[in-house]
Amino acid sequence: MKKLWGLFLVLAVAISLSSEAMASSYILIGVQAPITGKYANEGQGIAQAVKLIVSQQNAEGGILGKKIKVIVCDDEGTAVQAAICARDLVNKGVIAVIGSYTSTSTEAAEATYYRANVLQTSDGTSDRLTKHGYWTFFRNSFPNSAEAAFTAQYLVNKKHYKRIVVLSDHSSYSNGLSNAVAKAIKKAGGTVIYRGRITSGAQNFTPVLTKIKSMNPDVIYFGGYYTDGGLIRAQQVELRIKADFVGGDSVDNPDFLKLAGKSAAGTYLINVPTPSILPYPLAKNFLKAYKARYHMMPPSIWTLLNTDGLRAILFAIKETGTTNTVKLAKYLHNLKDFPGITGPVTFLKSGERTGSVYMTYEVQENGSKKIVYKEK
Amino acid sequence: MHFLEVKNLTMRFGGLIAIDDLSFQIEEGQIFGIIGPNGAGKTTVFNCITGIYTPGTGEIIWQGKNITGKSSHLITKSGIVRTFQTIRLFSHMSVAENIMSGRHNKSRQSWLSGIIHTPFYKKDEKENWLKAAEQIDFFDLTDYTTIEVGSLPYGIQRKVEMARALATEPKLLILDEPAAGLNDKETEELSGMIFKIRDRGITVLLIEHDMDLVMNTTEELCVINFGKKIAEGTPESIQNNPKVIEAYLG
Amino acid sequence: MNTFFQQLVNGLTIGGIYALIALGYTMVYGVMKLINFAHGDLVALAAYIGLTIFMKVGTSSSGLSILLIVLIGTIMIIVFAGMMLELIAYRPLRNAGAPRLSAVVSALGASMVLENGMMLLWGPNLKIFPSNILPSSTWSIGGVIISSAQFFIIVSSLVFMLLLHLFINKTKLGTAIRAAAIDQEAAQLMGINVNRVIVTIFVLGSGLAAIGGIFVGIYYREVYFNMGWLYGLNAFVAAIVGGIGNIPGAMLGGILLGVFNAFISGYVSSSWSEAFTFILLIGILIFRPTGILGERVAEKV
Amino acid sequence: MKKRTVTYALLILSVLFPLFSNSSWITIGTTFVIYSIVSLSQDIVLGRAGMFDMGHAIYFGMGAYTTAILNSTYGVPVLLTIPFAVVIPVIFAVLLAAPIVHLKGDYLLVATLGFNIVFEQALKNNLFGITGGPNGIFGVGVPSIFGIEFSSQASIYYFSLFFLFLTLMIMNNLEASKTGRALHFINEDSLASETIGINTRFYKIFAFAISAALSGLAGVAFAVQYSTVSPEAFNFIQSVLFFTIVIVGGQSSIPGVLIGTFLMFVVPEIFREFATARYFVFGIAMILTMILRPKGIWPVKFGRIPKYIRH
Repeated sequence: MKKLWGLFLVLAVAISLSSEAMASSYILIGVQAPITGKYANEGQGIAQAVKLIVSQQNAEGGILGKKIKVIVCDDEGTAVQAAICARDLVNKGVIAVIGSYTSTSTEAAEATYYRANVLQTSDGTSDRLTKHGYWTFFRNSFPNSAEAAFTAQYLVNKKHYKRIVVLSDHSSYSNGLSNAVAKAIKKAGGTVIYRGRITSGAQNFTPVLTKIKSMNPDVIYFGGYYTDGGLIRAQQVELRIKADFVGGDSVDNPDFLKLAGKSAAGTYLINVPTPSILPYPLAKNFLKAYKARYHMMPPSIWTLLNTDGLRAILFAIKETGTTNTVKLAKYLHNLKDFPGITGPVTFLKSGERTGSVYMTYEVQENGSKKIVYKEK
Repeated sequence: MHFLEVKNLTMRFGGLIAIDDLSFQIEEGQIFGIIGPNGAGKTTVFNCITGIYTPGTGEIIWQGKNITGKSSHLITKSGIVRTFQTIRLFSHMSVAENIMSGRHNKSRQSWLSGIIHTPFYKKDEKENWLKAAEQIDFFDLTDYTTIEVGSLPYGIQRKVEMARALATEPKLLILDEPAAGLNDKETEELSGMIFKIRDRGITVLLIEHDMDLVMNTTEELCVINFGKKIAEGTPESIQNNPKVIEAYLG
Repeated sequence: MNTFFQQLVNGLTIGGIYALIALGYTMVYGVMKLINFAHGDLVALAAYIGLTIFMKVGTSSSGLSILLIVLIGTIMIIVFAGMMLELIAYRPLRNAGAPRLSAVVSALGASMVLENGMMLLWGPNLKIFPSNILPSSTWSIGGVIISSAQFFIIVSSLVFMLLLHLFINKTKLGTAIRAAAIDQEAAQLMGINVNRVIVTIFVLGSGLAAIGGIFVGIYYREVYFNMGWLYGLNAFVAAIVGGIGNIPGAMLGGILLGVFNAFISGYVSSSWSEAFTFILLIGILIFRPTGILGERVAEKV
Repeated sequence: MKKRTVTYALLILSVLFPLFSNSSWITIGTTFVIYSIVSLSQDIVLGRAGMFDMGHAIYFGMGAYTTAILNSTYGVPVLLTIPFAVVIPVIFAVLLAAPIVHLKGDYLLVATLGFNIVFEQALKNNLFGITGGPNGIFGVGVPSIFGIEFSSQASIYYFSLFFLFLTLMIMNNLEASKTGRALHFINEDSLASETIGINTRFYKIFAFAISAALSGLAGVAFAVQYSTVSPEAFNFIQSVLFFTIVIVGGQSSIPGVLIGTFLMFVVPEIFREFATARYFVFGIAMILTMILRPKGIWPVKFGRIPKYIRH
């Protein structure tokens, strides 16, 4: 028995040390995105956009004399699957990864890419993403703290709400955003009278709303998803809670209007601009090409933000003439005002992108949205 | 001091009194019988002695120690073991494994042997399997050693259950209607077996319906009806007791 | 005090729905000693079917008559689905005398099939019920708000429960169900066709699940493929709290659980409300495994 | 003899597997190995002792979280977290099982399922501020000895395989011991076991404890393999899967449980294109298996009796 264990150990160590080496005639770019599951349309949008940009680049003869190849891995929007994807993409030899869509899956994969010297760019908004000190990570969107600061500014200084309720679900995005909002409100001198959490998908929110009613709030801020936001708004009106309703970026979805029905009118939604109102010519061209190839519009602004992440990386490869990720990261950390689809791209040392553009919409009686407040 | 003493035992289920102030004593080496019409509370007495039920009032004194309300497995460990009226074997397992189950308390390997096998484990394991094999021989079950018990005829299953009980090396063996479901030949074999068991120094307590078996094997009899003792004595004296005749006929 | 009564109304609404669903669990468990894990998925299926029917007929006629058409159509389809479930996933096992565990796994398999079948059929994204099935009026009674949908759900849950109660206690088939629940074999010996009893309880249970599903649809308005577990688990807990196998117990359990949930979320913590539900469940299992209305049955040795 | 040859061949194959597989396949192999350990440990409680435990993901999760918290938050080397990742699930198994092991069948199932839901909610609510809330914990390291980091997929495969071999050895030892037999007896007839002198309560809790220890080991491997732990990886749906694997594969049957794990975790990887339909198909397969083979795909054969008492 002991001999067998010994043999096992010797073999195990020997085989694992004879590690694999791979060489490819392609430059490999990974996409880690939720192709199936709850966020499937967002994930598919990211994969399609990346393939579009890469085929445009390959049509121009590739980059550094090599063609680019895209490898897509479906992380289903879950942390565990994301970690599997990360390992898999690293093993296949990608130099950079676009994704993922959710902060959770992005963060779950970050350490693996960092250890393997693989660049990663994601639209995840959780502040923690850039707090690990990984030189491999670049955020192509803006952090929750930016949205939170804007939200607090709007709630406290513009609307002068005195009694603010902040609600979220338990997901890392929602919880993180709402914590940041609550913090920013306090910083701006406002009062959060209640900070509550609901279970996403529970459908019945009347108990917590009844509790909120007894506190007489001026406004209910919900930093979660539209699926719950719509029901919370509908049940709020049904319970005759007179407070205003303000939703975070993930409440801004056509289905929110359907779920809230008539109650949707008069709600405020805070988000970055939708793709169709981006003022840049680059954006118009990209949307045209995307529509021509896939016969649909990108599902959301997040697709375009990720596209900008990819474009910045390709630009860095061209400028530096290398695929050495350490050198590429160094270049990207000093990138300033690179012309992007979603506006100028500038990265800080931490991998953070600067220059956010948030705005507040008000939902009208007819279901349309009107911009009522904009970041200066 | 008596070998086993049941003192003023009372057991109720809701409003129903199953045993009512019952007392009797068993001496070492006896073959003691309890009889009574259906529903007289016989099995309930056994369930109280073996710790399956905790009696309402009364005491059960076993070799001078009060064992009332103790857990079944502790009572078994102290030397009382039983069989069931409706045979309760481990029906998907082989005859040998069933009998081996009786060795549980005598086997001295600890729960750690479930994880690591030590030299002591090996010695202990072998000793106990051989002891189980002795019971297989004693009950003449060698043809069935590896056969799944549930697939065997009723008569054989009865024997396996007794073998399993004896494998625990009890001082007192309690048999709950051991002849139920057996044919005449098997019943005859059974009564021979009961004597053989007694000759090994084991006291036997049995409940039985089969009057022939009871009258032929037991030395002392206790008759109960509606949970009460109505008579006690040698089989001969019981047979002529008018109260008993009334209980059975009326 | 208003808050208290408001929470009571909130709890009664969801509790009524739980009770309707719990009845299906408890009847199946009573007769078959089987946790029908697929029961919750029938609720979700009912919501999808109801929505589909509504979309087909929605524009042609007025409020209440549409609701009636949707309700009857859905009940018929779900009852059929329930009977198929019994016929395909449970009856072959019963006939073969398979161990209890096999039936549990078969039930889990049926749940997976239903859930993922709905996902393949209607897609992974949520579907939304139109908001105008019931008039969206609300009444305020001494400061406690009750909406027409809530009123409708509470009242009709009670009506359907009363109907079931009458059926079980006053009809011959109902008596057969009660007999089979006490002792299936004895019932069989007394000439009761147990298969027929089982089909009947699946018809009744699925019908009530269909009603529950429609209520979820018109009140909460969003439907997604795996919401069956949400309602199924809560209803199942309700059945145990009331005493599994006990029909009045399931009604009481459903309503109590709804109210319990509302008070926990309202007064203690909405983040922990699910945990409280299951701590209650475990407490009941440890200290009174037969539930509030169940009776203790001694094991025969 | 033949059975033994096949067993050794499979063991050798599992050791040499990384030599002829690419890293994606080694990843799948590692997943299989880790989930096999959990399923086998679930089998001790469910298959052997016959207790309907539908909350087994708790112990798996506790092992994984223990390693993740100690390594990622407090910087303890992975190898040193192993004893904690074994002992903590064992302590909880004893505490949670003690009040409920007397419950019968479905009641136990529901109670354990309830525990699992409470466990998941505790993780999500960031209990004691150490579980990382809904995110879970990221950035778990890899095992290292004398400063050498074993970070390749093959070495993590061997790390997990070592635990699997340990599990198989323990299950083998358990089977041929007083303890293991006691579990079978309790499964067959708890009351009869009690009356022949088995302390059923002790052995029921023991079954939970030992299987929690093995699940804890699997949890360590999980944390290392995915470098991440999060609540949804240990929710009750996972427990339902482990439960199903044991029953579909065959209770108390090591090959059966391994086949069940293979069907649930490896086959879907092969048919990734049909990912959306995979649970649909698996559900149908579950019903069919139960109808056609109610005792599972590879049912156990009892009768492990030493040769010296066969005549």
